[in-house]
Amino acid sequence: MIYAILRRFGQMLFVMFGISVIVFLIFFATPGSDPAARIAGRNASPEVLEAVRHNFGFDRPLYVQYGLMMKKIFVTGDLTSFVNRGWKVVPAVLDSIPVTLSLVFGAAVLWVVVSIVIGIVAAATRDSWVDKLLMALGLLGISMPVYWLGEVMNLITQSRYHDTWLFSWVPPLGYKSFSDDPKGWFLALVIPWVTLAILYIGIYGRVLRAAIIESMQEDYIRTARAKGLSETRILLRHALRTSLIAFVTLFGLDFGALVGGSALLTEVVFGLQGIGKLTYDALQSLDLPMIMATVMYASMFVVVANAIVDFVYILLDPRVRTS
Amino acid sequence: MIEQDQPILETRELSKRFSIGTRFSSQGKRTVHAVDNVSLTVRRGETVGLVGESGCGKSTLARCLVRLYDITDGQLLFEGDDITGKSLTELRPFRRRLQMVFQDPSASLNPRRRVGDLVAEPLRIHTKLSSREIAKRVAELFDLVGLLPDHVMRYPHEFSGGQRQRVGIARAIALNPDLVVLDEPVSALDVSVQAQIVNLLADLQEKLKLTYIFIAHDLSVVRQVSTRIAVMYLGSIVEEGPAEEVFATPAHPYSQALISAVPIVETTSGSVRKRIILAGDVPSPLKPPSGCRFHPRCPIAVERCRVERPELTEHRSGRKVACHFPTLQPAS
Amino acid sequence: MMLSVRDLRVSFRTQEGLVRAIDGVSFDLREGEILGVVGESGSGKTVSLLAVMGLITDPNAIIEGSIRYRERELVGLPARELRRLRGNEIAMIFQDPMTALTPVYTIGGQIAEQIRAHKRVSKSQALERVEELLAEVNFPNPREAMSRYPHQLSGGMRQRAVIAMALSCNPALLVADEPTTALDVTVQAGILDLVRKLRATHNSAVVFITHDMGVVSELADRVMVMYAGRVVERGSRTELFSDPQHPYTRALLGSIPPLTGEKPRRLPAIPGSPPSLLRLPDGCAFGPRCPVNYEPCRTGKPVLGDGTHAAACFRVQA
Amino acid sequence: MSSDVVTVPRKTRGPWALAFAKLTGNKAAMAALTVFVLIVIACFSAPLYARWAGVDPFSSTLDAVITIDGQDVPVMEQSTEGLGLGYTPLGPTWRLGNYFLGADNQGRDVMARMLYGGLNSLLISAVATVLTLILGTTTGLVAGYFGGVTDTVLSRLLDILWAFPIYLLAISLSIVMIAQGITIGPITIESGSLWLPIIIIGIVYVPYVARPIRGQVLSLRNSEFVMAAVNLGVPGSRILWRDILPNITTTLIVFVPLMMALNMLTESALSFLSIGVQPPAASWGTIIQDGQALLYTRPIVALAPGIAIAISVMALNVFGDGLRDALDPRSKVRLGRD
Amino acid sequence: SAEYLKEHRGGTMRLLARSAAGTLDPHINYTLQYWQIFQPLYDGLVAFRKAEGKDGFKIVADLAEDMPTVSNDGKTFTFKLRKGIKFSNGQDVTVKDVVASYQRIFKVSGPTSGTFYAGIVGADKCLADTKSCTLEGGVTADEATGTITINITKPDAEFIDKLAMPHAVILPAGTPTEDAGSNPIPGTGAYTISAYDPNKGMTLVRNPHFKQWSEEAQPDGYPDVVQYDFGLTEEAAVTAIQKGEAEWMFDQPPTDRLVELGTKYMDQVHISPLTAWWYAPLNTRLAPFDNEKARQAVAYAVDRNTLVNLFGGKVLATPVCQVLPPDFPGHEDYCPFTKNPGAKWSAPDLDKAKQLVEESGTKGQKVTVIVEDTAVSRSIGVYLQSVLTSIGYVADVKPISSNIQFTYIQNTNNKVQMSVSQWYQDYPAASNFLNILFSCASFREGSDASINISGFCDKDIDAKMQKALELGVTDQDAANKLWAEIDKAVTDKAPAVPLFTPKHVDFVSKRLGNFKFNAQFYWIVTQSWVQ
Ligand SMILES: Nc1ncnc2c1ncn2[C@@H]1O[C@H](COP(=O)(O)OP(=O)(O)OP(=O)(O)O)[C@@H](O)[C@H]1O
Ligand SMILES: Nc1ncnc2c1ncn2[C@@H]1O[C@H](COP(=O)(O)OP(=O)(O)OP(=O)(O)O)[C@@H](O)[C@H]1O
Ligand SMILES: [Mg+2]
Ligand SMILES: [Mg+2]
Repeated sequence: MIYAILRRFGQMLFVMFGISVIVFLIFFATPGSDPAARIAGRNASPEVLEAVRHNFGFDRPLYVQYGLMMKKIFVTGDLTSFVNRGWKVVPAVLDSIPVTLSLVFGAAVLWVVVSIVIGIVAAATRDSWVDKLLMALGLLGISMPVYWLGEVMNLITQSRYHDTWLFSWVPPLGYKSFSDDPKGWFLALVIPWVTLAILYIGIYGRVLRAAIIESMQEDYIRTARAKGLSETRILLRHALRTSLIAFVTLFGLDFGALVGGSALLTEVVFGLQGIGKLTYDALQSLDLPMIMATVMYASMFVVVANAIVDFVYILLDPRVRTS
Repeated sequence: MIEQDQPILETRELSKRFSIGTRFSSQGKRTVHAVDNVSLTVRRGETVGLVGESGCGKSTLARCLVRLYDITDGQLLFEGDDITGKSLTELRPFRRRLQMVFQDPSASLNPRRRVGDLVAEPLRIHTKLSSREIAKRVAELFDLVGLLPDHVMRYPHEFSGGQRQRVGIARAIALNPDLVVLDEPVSALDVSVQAQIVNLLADLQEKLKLTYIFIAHDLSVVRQVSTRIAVMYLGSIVEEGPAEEVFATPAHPYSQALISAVPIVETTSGSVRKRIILAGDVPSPLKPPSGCRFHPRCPIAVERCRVERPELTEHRSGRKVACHFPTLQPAS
Repeated sequence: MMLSVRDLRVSFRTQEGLVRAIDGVSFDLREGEILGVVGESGSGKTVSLLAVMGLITDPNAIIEGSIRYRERELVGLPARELRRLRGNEIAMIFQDPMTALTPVYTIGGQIAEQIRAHKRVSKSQALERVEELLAEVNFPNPREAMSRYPHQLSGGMRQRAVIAMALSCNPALLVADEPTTALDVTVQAGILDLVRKLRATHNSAVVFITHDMGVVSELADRVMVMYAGRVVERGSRTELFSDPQHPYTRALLGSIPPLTGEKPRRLPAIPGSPPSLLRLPDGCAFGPRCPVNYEPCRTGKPVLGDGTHAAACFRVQA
Repeated sequence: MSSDVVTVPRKTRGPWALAFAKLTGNKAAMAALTVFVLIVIACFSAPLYARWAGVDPFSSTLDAVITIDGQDVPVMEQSTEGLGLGYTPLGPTWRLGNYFLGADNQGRDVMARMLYGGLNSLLISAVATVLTLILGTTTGLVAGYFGGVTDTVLSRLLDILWAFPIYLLAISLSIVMIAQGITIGPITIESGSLWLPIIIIGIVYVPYVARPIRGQVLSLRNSEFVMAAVNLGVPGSRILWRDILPNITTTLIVFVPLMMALNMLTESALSFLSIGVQPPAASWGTIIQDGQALLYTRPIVALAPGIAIAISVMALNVFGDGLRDALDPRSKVRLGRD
Repeated sequence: SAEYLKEHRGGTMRLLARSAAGTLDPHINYTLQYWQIFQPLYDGLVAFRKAEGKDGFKIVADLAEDMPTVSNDGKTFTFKLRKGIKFSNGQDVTVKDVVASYQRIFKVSGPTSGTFYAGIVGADKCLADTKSCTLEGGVTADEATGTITINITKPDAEFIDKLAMPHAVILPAGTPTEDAGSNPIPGTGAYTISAYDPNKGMTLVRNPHFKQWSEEAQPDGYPDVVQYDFGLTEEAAVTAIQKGEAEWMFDQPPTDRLVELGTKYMDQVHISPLTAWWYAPLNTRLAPFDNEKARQAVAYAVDRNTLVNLFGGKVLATPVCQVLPPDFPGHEDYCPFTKNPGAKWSAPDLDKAKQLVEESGTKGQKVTVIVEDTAVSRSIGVYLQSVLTSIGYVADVKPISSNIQFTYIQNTNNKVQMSVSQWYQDYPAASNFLNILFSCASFREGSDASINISGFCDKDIDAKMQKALELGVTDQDAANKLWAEIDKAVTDKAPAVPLFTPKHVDFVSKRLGNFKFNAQFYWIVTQSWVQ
């Protein structure tokens, strides 16, 4: 157990090291991104530029700068933004986690539940019009860019139809903390959840349907039928459980990435100040420390999500437990 | 007919262990003793039958013999050359003389390649023949195993099980090997097809002077093809000897149980044979029992068996048994 | 009569044409009787028994004929009714023990599931029964075995678990499809004993498919030989083994290597391969491989006669 | 040997031929393919359409006036009421050749841009898909087959890729390339070349392909036919190429439509961040982006390319489903015992 | 307004912006967004008047009792500090704070320390070694009398303007001499920052120690709390204001909402002229625009009306042909590159443009226009591309990330031929446009900070500018005349294509009253009320 955890941890370090080096190099290789010039302000005199360069250590060799930055992220935790200077990026990232987690968890619950229902219903009614309709709807979900969908959602719920009974409950954009105002938290996130979930419902519903149909052809399904079980029970207990493995693999990939900040467009459109928004703003303003912090966090999550997936595998599939 | 001079293949205390990675279990790594201290000598021209309970390590041993698996312990000698630690590239010259036929003819043929192509593959790798010569040789081989020349363009799924096994055999003998390891080549086939393949193997042996190691569940088939048999139990050989003799007078309690359990077609009802039913189950190779591996199920086990592991010793010329109390009758 | 199958036909619509997997199979089974079914690969053994179980789910299948179980017609029976029979009165053991069990549930759970699907018992009662059953099929430590997952069992144990499952509701009719092919002889012997025990204790009838003539000869009361979707010979065990009539049956018996006595130089094998079900030869399906060249076989299809021992062969009938 | 009586099907139909027959027999799949081909043809005829309609889809035409039903209508209507702020582009006229879908915020014919843009979108996603498949397959094959350290390293590299802020790379590359372009060996990628989005998109989804392939290779690696090949002394690279690759082509082919769809969306997301197709050229993504600024007044501008993506994606997916069914060995008719 | 103050005092005002604007340190922050917010927070010795419109350009005494007395040929300024003013942390404002604050400008390497304040005696040492900055001889104080004396090295007509900038506000002497970042520094204004998170927002509350001393310089405000939230997109912000969830947004409303705002929400929209300039710098050191004729050709060809339309219409922008914005000191209408040259722009002259291109021999050359990736800039870029193409160039447009574009186009290493940029005045002086954007000194080879994007350097014009600066000390009107000449001279050389001068749109909520727009720092936030 300890060994396994250590191994994971080592791999995580490897991933984080790799990403941070690449990000760092890319940043400094980009023309026009000279942080000193942007920090010094428009029309700064050469002396000021030089002073800024020196204060921020930009005149030191890249590897020293890299080392310092890593130290400030992981050891002292006092790395500050180049743009909103003085702003400590590590606490900023930590502060944003609840927002992103709220968004992604809610959306994940939604998409997992709905796509499981859709997948099951579609598989059970394979080739019927219900199946075809569900799959077509799923495709529609896959086809809509999330930022576009978000804007349309806003148009509908915040502007056009806000004053009708349908959407009058929709609160203004922005996040409310769960501990302060659970109801507000929920209401504020409903529309973002739906928006984010729609794409994944489409993908996961399709994946699950295919997996269920595949496992319905397994021999043990025939055994289950021979036992005299009802079709529903066969579907839910025997086919679904084994079909969830592909589902979980994808879920690990997507969930890890989303919690790591991939939901940036959704967060931007709905004014949620989560990791994604941080990442987005940092990218927009080429704020290296913030980019570095969010990326480190994201890579940690991708690896952690992988580990969690492995763990869920074990829960789902006893075969993995020993051999 | 059987020249018993120089051994073509020899194993010396060969062991194969698998460690099964447990990513999360607290026990850490565990080891499967799939093949345990096997010393076996195969002489040119003979057919060694390998029998035993399922999971006792027959396939693993077979794969070790052709070095598909890396050998954990012990030595493997082919015509006196030690090929135990040879790398894949170093092994290549030996491959043409040491071949294997797999149990499941459909699984061992790539479903996406034409059978002619599959049979030609070893020729392309090991010889410098032109494609015309290769085609000629493939046609010869097809003829040899009883397939029609126009079959070369087909895909495996277009054949019956028996025909597929013929393709597998054609591929194995393409390079004129000296030794062929056959891992349950007929288990997947029904009796009538099984008979065709058994005959084919006999014909080829005669024509090409082949040596076989033959693995099967069906003891009557093993008896039909083998000159010598080895009985395996939980990774080790427990009895070895000339086929006829072992069948007639099995010396190890396990061999006795095995042979007594074979159902035979009896044309007259009534004559019920005495059958030894083994109690308990095959112990797990993860934690093999102490002492004699067979003792928990052995009808004649005593305290000594629990602690002391019997060696495979030659009790009489050609008959080796690993038992403290072999019931060895005088040769018939 | 417990089971009476009449003129069963099963075909599959495929790209290449209609595959007539079963082409007019009829047989009867009495209470407490063991029927052995043998025949070439692909001759329709499995399909015919799946049809009896109502387990052919392929939407391309066309099933015709009549299957009567204890005076009830099974073909066209509503799914609910069929479900009540399946697993309860009629149970099936499948060929491959490796894949027949759901990998993610313990065997105890899977067997209990079947019990609870048919009997009104509590979970703990069901588990008690499971323990009994596992003990019956010779699990050394049934209580512990119950909580094991299929992959933790050896092939023999798995097959025994499947059998325990099939026996869990003391079925009146047990259908076993090559239950021992993947197992070695010692394990096989134990399973054969179990089947016999079931018959002895519950007077159950058994249909037993196998390639192994030895098994048939040890177990079956009556034997049915199939070739290319048809029954070619039928008779009691003794009749069939001592006096095989159909040339196919004879050839089949002849190609088994003997375990004792003189080893033949070559095994007598049936030349050629079985016909494609898409393009059956005109006349007798076995005709092209038949050692006897008999004119009527080229044009007509021989039918199985009545009587306990019958063969679908013009020569025999002539 | 005794002569065999062989009665297997006479026609030699390989697995591919069978799959093809099944595919052509699948009406939905064929209909979807037709729709997709029609879309492609329509996009290819974009220049013809623009010439016929007499519009220039690439430059601002703010003061253009068109005639509808004898009335002169400005393409950009300046607001005159109230404070006189802002303007409204022409809405859809539903007349082919005459601002069918209306104008965008620079007075350009949206329909013509849609057709031009479709070509870019389809091209980018198609080439990026090929790239993803090549990279993903190679990585998956090598990682799965050689295992061990190779596998660990490659898998972690995939993790790096997956967690990497690809937009940073995109922003950076787009800037780096303005001046000098990028030279990789003999290939030089000019700035503004479609290769930029193609390469970025092509790389983003490599883990999505590589992981499942790796899984499949892991199981194929232990299959008997690979064992058999090893036993024949076939070198590893040849086994990968000749024995394993053909067996994952089914998966690969199924990936194509899915990747195409995902790539089209990624392209539009990159365009949203100004890294995809460079103006004034269009892609469906950039049109959606332009339309984003008109969502309140002319939602059709954002809607139309969205629908176009949806239809193409749906067509591809339905076709992909058909393809998968055709290639799925389980749905294949089993003849004889296999 | 005393009765108003009673009537409307109180309430919370909610402002919106897409994102935060950097450090809270008033000595460092160089953004309009925060300068606007710093107005009710901090004071300098002098300040721009908090008044509507052009009155906002007027400078009044703030922490000083009066405007300084100027002596020593305009090189010495003497202030007398007001008494009894406290920082929001309760400390008294003393002359020590003033000296420390001016030192701090250098110690924190303020962005304008090397430009605006480099003229103070001792500044050169401070710039060379920031840590030990004393400004000896530059800024001295007399604690007893409460006077502060500032010496500069040579006369500077704009020095008072510079002292009124937020970069020269007075902070407590103990303020750490490093970028305060997100920790607010106590100030003397009517409000103080109580909370700040760059990711979420900023809260202003009343300064408990504030007592109004000058309504012109630092008036008391109406709202009790100003809540400035970050994170909503422009679209969302417009919607929020329409629904009355917020009072005002910093960013300009998206163009597709303008029609709606201009009709349905007419009363809530305020349009104000800006002294700002949108222009397209042409690199005078790179082909083809190292050729004057080629530059003029572009200036002739660009249709300002189209650009104005792209920006949102006549109401939101006015075409321009020269550097100095209309109504700016030194501005005289001048338009050489148009059909019928004269005072005003009329229409593009494409024939002339093509002819000039032909003459310059640059026809068929490649030109890349680098623009920001915002909707407006991009459409301007696309338009410019089509213009360039129509006069015979092979043109290309590249939008790049807004944040990078500004520094990218400045660096000569990036070889940018043409770009689109904007310049918003720091303070109302002609030099703030002409001298900064087109003097030789503003050009720095290979640096990301080289605000003379065109790389324009004309010895004669430079000399004239120097002269104008000197003249300004004694005679501002004469100087402005000279600036007008310089404006024309620069315009004639066409180092950049003037595009238009934008107007500012403020969209406010229904309940917001007393909207006042100050030409220097825009809307005066706390002078509006919400109840
Ligand atoms: N790759 C492997 N990893 C771990 N254990 C293995 C591996 N291959 C085989 N084993 C184990 O080694 C033992 C011997 O297996 P092997 O396949 O050799 O048996 P066998 O005698 O061929 O059985 P069968 O008759 O069923 O084919 C079994 O317990 C099996 O589970
Ligand atoms: N779903 C199906 N679609 C098409 N053909 C089928 C299908 N199921 C079975 N068949 C065909 O029906 C025939 C009978 O198959 P069946 O499985 O009954 O043979 P079997 O006698 O059990 O053979 P084996 O001994 O190999 O198990 C075979 O030719 C098979 O290919
Ligand atoms: Mg084996
Ligand atoms: Mg079968």
